[in-house]
Amino acid sequence: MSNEIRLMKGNEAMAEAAIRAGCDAYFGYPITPQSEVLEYLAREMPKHGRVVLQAESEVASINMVYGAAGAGFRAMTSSSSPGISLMQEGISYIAGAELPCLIANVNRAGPGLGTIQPGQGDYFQSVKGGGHGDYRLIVLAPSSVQEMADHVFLGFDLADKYRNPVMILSDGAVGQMMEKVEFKPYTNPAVDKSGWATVGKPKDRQRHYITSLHIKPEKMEEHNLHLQEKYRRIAEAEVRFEEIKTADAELLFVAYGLSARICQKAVDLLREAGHKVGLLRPISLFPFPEKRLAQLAGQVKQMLCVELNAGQMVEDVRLAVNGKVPVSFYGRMGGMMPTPESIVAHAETLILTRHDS
Amino acid sequence: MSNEIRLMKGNEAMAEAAIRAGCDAYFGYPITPQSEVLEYLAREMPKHGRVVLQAESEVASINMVYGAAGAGFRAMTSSSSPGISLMQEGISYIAGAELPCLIANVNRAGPGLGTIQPGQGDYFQSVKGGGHGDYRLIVLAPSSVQEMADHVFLGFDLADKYRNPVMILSDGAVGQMMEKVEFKPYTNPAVDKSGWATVGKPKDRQRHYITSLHIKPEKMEEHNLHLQEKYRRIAEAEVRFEEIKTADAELLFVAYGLSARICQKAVDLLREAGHKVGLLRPISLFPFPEKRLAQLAGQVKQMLCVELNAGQMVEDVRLAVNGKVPVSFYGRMGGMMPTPESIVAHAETLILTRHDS
Amino acid sequence: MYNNATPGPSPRIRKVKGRVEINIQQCKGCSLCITECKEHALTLSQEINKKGYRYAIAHNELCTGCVNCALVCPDAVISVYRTKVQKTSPASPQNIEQP
Amino acid sequence: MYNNATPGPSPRIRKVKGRVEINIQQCKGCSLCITECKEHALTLSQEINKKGYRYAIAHNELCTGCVNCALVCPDAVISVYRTKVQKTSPASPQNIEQP
Amino acid sequence: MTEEIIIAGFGGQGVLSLGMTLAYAAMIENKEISWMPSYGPEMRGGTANCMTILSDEKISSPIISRFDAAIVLNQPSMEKFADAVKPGGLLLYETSSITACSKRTDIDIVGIPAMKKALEVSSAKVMNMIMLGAYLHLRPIVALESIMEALKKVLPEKYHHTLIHNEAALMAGEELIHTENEGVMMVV
Amino acid sequence: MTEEIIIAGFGGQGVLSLGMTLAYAAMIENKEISWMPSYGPEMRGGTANCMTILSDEKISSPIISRFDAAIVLNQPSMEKFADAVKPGGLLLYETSSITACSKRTDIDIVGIPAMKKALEVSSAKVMNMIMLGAYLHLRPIVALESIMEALKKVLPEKYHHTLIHNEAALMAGEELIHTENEGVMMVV
Amino acid sequence: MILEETYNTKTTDSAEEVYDTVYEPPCTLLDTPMHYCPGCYHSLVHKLMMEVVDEMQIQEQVVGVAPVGCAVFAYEYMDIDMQEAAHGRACAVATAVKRLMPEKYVFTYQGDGDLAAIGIAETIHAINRGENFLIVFVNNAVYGMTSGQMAPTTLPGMLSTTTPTGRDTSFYGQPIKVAELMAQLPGAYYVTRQAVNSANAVRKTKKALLKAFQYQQENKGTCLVEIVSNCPSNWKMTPVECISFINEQMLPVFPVGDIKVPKL
Amino acid sequence: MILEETYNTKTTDSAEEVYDTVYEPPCTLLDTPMHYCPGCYHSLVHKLMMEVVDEMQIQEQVVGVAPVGCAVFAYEYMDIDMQEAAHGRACAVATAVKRLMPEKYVFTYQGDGDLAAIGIAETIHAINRGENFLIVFVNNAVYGMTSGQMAPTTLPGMLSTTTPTGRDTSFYGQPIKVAELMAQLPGAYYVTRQAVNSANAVRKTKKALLKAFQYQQENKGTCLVEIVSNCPSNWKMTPVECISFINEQMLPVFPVGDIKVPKL
Ligand SMILES: Cc1ncc(C[n+]2csc(CCOP(=O)(O)OP(=O)(O)O)c2C)c(N)n1
Ligand SMILES: Cc1ncc(C[n+]2csc(CCOP(=O)(O)OP(=O)(O)O)c2C)c(N)n1
Ligand code: SF4
Ligand code: SF4
Ligand code: SF4
Ligand code: SF4
Ligand code: SF4
Ligand code: SF4
Ligand SMILES: [Mg+2]
Ligand SMILES: [Mg+2]
Repeated sequence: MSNEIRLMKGNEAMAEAAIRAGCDAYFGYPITPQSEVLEYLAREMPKHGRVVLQAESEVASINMVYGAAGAGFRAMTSSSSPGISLMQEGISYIAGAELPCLIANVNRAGPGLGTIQPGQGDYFQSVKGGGHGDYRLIVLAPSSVQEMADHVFLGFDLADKYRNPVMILSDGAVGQMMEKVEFKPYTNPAVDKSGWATVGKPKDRQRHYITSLHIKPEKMEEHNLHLQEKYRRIAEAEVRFEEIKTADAELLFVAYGLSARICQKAVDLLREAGHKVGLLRPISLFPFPEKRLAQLAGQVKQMLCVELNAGQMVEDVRLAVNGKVPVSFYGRMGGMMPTPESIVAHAETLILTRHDS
Repeated sequence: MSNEIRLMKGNEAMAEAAIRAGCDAYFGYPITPQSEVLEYLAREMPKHGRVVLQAESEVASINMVYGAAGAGFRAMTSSSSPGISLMQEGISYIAGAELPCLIANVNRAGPGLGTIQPGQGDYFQSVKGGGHGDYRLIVLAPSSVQEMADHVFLGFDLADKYRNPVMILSDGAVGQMMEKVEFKPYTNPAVDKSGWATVGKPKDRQRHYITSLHIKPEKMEEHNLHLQEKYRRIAEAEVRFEEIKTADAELLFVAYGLSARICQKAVDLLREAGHKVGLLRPISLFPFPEKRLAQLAGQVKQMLCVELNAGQMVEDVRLAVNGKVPVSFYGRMGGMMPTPESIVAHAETLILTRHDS
Repeated sequence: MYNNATPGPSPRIRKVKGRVEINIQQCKGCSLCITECKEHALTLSQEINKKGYRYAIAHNELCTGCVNCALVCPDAVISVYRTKVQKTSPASPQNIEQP
Repeated sequence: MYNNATPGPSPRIRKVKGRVEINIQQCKGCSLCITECKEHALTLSQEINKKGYRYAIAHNELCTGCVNCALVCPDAVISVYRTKVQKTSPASPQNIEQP
Repeated sequence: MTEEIIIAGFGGQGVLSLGMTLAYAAMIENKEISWMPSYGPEMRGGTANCMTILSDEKISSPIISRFDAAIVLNQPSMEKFADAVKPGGLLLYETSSITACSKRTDIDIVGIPAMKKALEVSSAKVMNMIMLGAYLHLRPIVALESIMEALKKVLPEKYHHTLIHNEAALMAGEELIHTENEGVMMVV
Repeated sequence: MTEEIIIAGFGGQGVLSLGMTLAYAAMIENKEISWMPSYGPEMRGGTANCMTILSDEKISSPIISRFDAAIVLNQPSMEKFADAVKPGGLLLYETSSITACSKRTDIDIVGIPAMKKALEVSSAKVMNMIMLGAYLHLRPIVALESIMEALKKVLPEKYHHTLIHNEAALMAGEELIHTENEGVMMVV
Repeated sequence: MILEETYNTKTTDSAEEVYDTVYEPPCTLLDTPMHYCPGCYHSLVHKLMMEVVDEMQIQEQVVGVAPVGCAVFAYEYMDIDMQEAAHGRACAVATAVKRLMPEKYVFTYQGDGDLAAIGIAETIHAINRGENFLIVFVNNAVYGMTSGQMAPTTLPGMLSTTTPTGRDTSFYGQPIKVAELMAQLPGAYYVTRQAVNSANAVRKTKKALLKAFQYQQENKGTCLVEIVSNCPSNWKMTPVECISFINEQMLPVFPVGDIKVPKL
Repeated sequence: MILEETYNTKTTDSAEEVYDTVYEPPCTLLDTPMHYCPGCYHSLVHKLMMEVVDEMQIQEQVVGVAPVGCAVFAYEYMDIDMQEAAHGRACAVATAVKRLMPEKYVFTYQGDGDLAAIGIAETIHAINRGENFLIVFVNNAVYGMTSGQMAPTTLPGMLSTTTPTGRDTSFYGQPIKVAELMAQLPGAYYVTRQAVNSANAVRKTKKALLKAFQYQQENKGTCLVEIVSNCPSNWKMTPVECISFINEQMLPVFPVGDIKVPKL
């Protein structure tokens, strides 16, 4: 396949990328605003001889992913906020059993049934662990349809590399909007799973079993330490972010996904007005670009997080800068969108206030 | 009932307190290490004409709590880590619909099936929101059997006061251990729920409905703002913590629940050895005693968080002190317990290092 | 407003006379009532209401008040009234002698 | 070790002879095998094994090798062997002529 | 060049496909595109809209609150979006669906009887193409050929026989501007 | 006074109720108590233990790693806990269940044939009470009367007729120390 | 031209005659226009439910539980106290409501995705316990609200957005016959399947609902009224076309009639 | 005195005779001592499963799914590839495993709490889809692992820690007859209920398991083998007492026998 440019919805791009990434199995349950993923794959996967199944619930979906991943296959599910909440036990199991897989959350605004409009209220859930116990998902935050596709490839690769579940945390807008997307040829690094996958035990090897159970505390702690060590390695190697006009920035926006796109426009408008502003867009939410933020804290005068929630990632930004510069927050909720203009206004007030003091 | 002292397991104390707090309904599903709550109530509730039901799952339990709370009754469930993960959708709904209720998590060590031994790995889940969307539970962290009982009374009262779900976050050790517990006479403040409870609509009032759905973003944001304002009020009024020997402390332990008890012993041992150490024990995890910690950051030289996890509350401590003093972390996982001696050793190294530098 | 674009067949002789009222602004033009009316007393308007739907209109001279249309109207926008054709009703298309 | 604390009834004449082996360290003394053995060839020890259980012991002279005990042994600690009583087996309690 | 457009109307009026056709045409012309639909059950009987941005540069925010052009097909959309048109921008609307029009004087307001015309050309279904034709005449941001190419992508194969009706509608839309709006100064 | 005790053995040996009886007795004497059992399915066939702390002061950590006294009823527990007894502490064990005993010399090690005695007194079920009697003789931290009171709470009503056997067992335990361990220096 | 008046009441008759009201929408059905698609039977069933509530005069004693599905807004239309349950959990919610207020009439209103896919566990267990409430099960063989995915009740071969070539029973199994399955449970007291695609069917359905509420009053256990419904939008048919689709395709698989009736 | 030797092999016979092996534990059952309580039938069923695997020589082709319940450690004893599923989700896990490797033999092993309480949705849907695997359902009428709470299959009047005065059917309904209920689903191909409380019962159960695996090979759909089991610890009986409890109390409610057999 040579590079191919298509106009697609974010959800469709994710689905198409899954096929191209060699996703062996997709299990999902409809929910707005991401049902297109299941629908696209229901149409296309059978043509490739892959498994696609509409499950009876999100609980079933995530446990099917567990089964498929445990047998060594590239498996994926997707849902949106309430459905992702239902998966938390399963996600914790998958993390505990170290199964590589991809989970996409096309975030809508909550809590509860909420609304189907875009939101970023699931940051904490995705990044800090909505399920029980100490575990980490690798969390990728696409901000364009192109990245919706790219992160599927990246996500599967990282999942396999670390035997760890990867979450793509996007939102209803990125899922529903259409943009151009380019599919580059991809080769699956085909990580060897024959050392642990449950495919039937030949005579010449020990049996394989997939479990997250370690009833003895000594064993459980050992396993936990092993997991933490893995997370440390991930934090070392897999931080991803984008910087826009940060070189001389005095005010730094920090935003991911859709809100980063809106901030980008605000940066343009503020630069036009002569303000030195820049944007750091975390692409991986775990691992978080904390080192880079700590560095930038030595350069900029202040930071402003813009999120579609009540203030979640801002905590990680504050943790990263550890008091070095003030970090403020601007957010909208419930599917409401901050306009670039409102962000500009907010930033201008901040710049003025800092100037005065 | 005059004060009554009994020797009880933490789980039993919680159950007995629920009865005395006028809990109308308990719904739960067995899971170690908290099945005693259900068992105790299955035995005792019917004698008081209250509703107790073993549900078919934790998902059902939490949604039964929703139903009972929505009809204006004091309702409760309890579970342990994997079961609590399954409740995340329901919890988000309850928070969104602003239903007062009590949820107890007798934390065991995860992730996944993990082990049944005590852990504090569910801090993030409880405090930051394991479910989707922006919501907050009021989180209470008992560190003794006495508090297991006390927090039930407190929890129900706070829940009713703020129309908000309250979580008691304890762990397997506090749930299983026996200590003396004193039951003081209690009067239910009996908050008036007739303005919203669904009990059948008389002719002379508008219908009541319980929902977390606000399909229009404007409405949803309005609702979110209302929730955030409520959380702000809670953060203002309901912070609870205990301080032990902090007056002249140079090293401050921060720990909650079981690990606070162990730290307390370490404080005693360190004081005996002439070290100025103290302990701040957050009793409410949300709201978090951030103001007091910020104050103490002006006094102590450093802080040390001790948790039965990979480091979760430590983030809130760091956020509170905002870089003013170093905050280190010492934790054990998987049901393993730090011994007071090991904490002492760890603290002594820290004290030495700080001294040297 | 009465719209006679699609008149039904001519009324038959009957003992009861019906009358339906339709809340045309809430009618969604689904036509279920029309299908159900064996008297062909209902048709769909050419005009659209505020919601953008063509709405049902009654040809009450054909109506027997059988209620079927109201029963199947999902949006509960039809009310049905009935009168026995005993008293002479002057403006009625047919004046029928009582049996 | 053979323990004859609870001897069964005396052996009957039969054509096949059985023999069971019991992994007594893994036996949990549940007695299901004992109940199932219609020949009363199994009893429970007075001693306990390393796990603290009284364990099953075989009185193989009574055993017909019917396998029932092994089938119902949950912990799979019984193996059963059988021989036809054709050859003279000197130490066998009964020497029976072949029919 | 960057054109930020809102297209809004009732669910069944072809609002989304109007925007999508524009988006595909822009892709054919190697432009950057972002097409953001409203979505969800409120579309049922309610209103639908899509924000469509075409640009020669990379597009930052796909969500915008001020528009270079608004194409509105029903009254609620007129009320919601008329004020969001940037000064000097274009407000194009369908006259039979909209009774009360914005009174702004700092933008170009153009109303056309697209529904009537659609019924003339073939059927109500091509009303959106009439609007598109009119719009493109006022704002020739993509070529008509690109639109025709695009339609092939937007329409499922089995409806390709209707391409001809769509083309006719596009033309008719252009025409309408010529004939009915000669007085209006265009700020293309 | 603070006494930190570990009591450990097989699941069925009455380990938990031994500790619980102590705890109740301490409550009757208005002491502070913390009783922390091991729990969970590994108890099945495996070992059970409880950490029991009695004190005149408020108890900080209910989880302890060093003990004033250990009462051990099986071999695995001997191996697990013998070294955790504080120097000068007491290690009391049941001789018929434990073949290999700790070789420590800095603690008091006392072995008694509680099982044999229990069968003499009434049945294997009171073995734990024999141990308790012996322990209390060595460490009289609560009065025997309090223990008898406590037993009424620990035993369900329907077993109250066995109280007499338990009392006998407690006495027999005390006795055993007198007769069999006269040579041992007690550090009470 | 858009019509501005509200009532189409004019007749060619003069209005002097004395007319008796023979049908008026139930009082407990609020005047709010329902958001359902034209011809959707959800609205019709809402109306019926409220007719029953009116007739039994139990507005003050009834508490309903709405699902997640197109009927999620049921509480916007029914002038009674209601709770909106999480997707599939209506029976758990209703269990609590009813156990705490056994004297009230409680019902759930659920779609096929809600009740038979994600919520089948809660449904079965509630029925098995014999919870004394009414389950109104609106079976339209599709996920309406999320725009047309396969439901557990989607017919063999039927198109949906997730079965683009039709439901393949070798892949997804046969449609679940909810009423028949649930009737197996001893806790189920009265189980019936009805339709609403004709005036007569509507009459029968209403009778079934009335009966179910009466049984609830008598504390008999769970009643389940399955209603074969439609979804013009996702079936991609006009409401009128749906009538015959129901008769010809749905009813052969989901035959109407009582499935479990009280033994007298 | 504790015995130190491992085998009780001595007999009063001299060992000169030639003995044929008539029963040896299956090779695929690992030598690890099982953690189950003495006399618990979980161990017995494990053994039977492995006998079947041995006999069919399918060790290389079989993938098992363990539940959460006392059998959670099944993978410690069975020398085959296994996955440990979350509580109640074994059928979802098995669905994925089997769909991805249709040529493998897949089975779930589940308790009554796991399968019939929390996991009934996954079970029903897997069976309804006719997933081509075997469900081994070990029904001991109680939650064993969590120490004796009521299960969906707890008998009327039976004591449990959550029904301290016995299961009150007016409160908790009748025990769910899983086999009968699941047999209603068209996707179920072979459904049988067996016991293991006698050597003969064991023989029959093994035959049922063998048959089920053969059907799986023939791609027939879901097979469910319910096994009426015991729980000496929580029933508070000796294993031997359990035998008659099963005969007298369990089997009348859960009769053994085939419930759904292939039509030939
Ligand atoms: C946990 C969760 N999963 C999925 C959804 C999305 N969802 C909303 S309604 C629905 C299905 C509705 O179908 P049905 O119950 O048949 O009702 P209908 O709309 O057909 O009446 C789904 C899957 C959700 N809101 N929550
Ligand atoms: C989500 C969740 N809920 C509850 C539990 C606790 N739990 C473990 S096993 C079990 C029930 C086991 O009963 P059953 O399935 O009948 O198996 P048995 O032990 O009787 O063989 C429960 C409730 C859990 N581990 N996870
Ligand atoms: S009441 Fe009967 S006759 Fe009259 S319009 Fe309605 S269906 Fe037709
Ligand atoms: S059934 Fe009701 S909504 Fe439908 S066309 Fe007739 S009056 Fe209108
Ligand atoms: S094989 Fe038969 S006869 Fe021999 S011991 Fe076993 S049950 Fe008894
Ligand atoms: S059945 Fe097995 S485990 Fe039980 S007593 Fe007999 S040999 Fe021992
Ligand atoms: S989508 Fe279907 S079920 Fe939903 S309102 Fe429309 S027609 Fe009714
Ligand atoms: S608790 Fe019951 S089911 Fe579990 S191992 Fe023991 S006897 Fe078996
Ligand atoms: Mg439906
Ligand atoms: Mg069980």
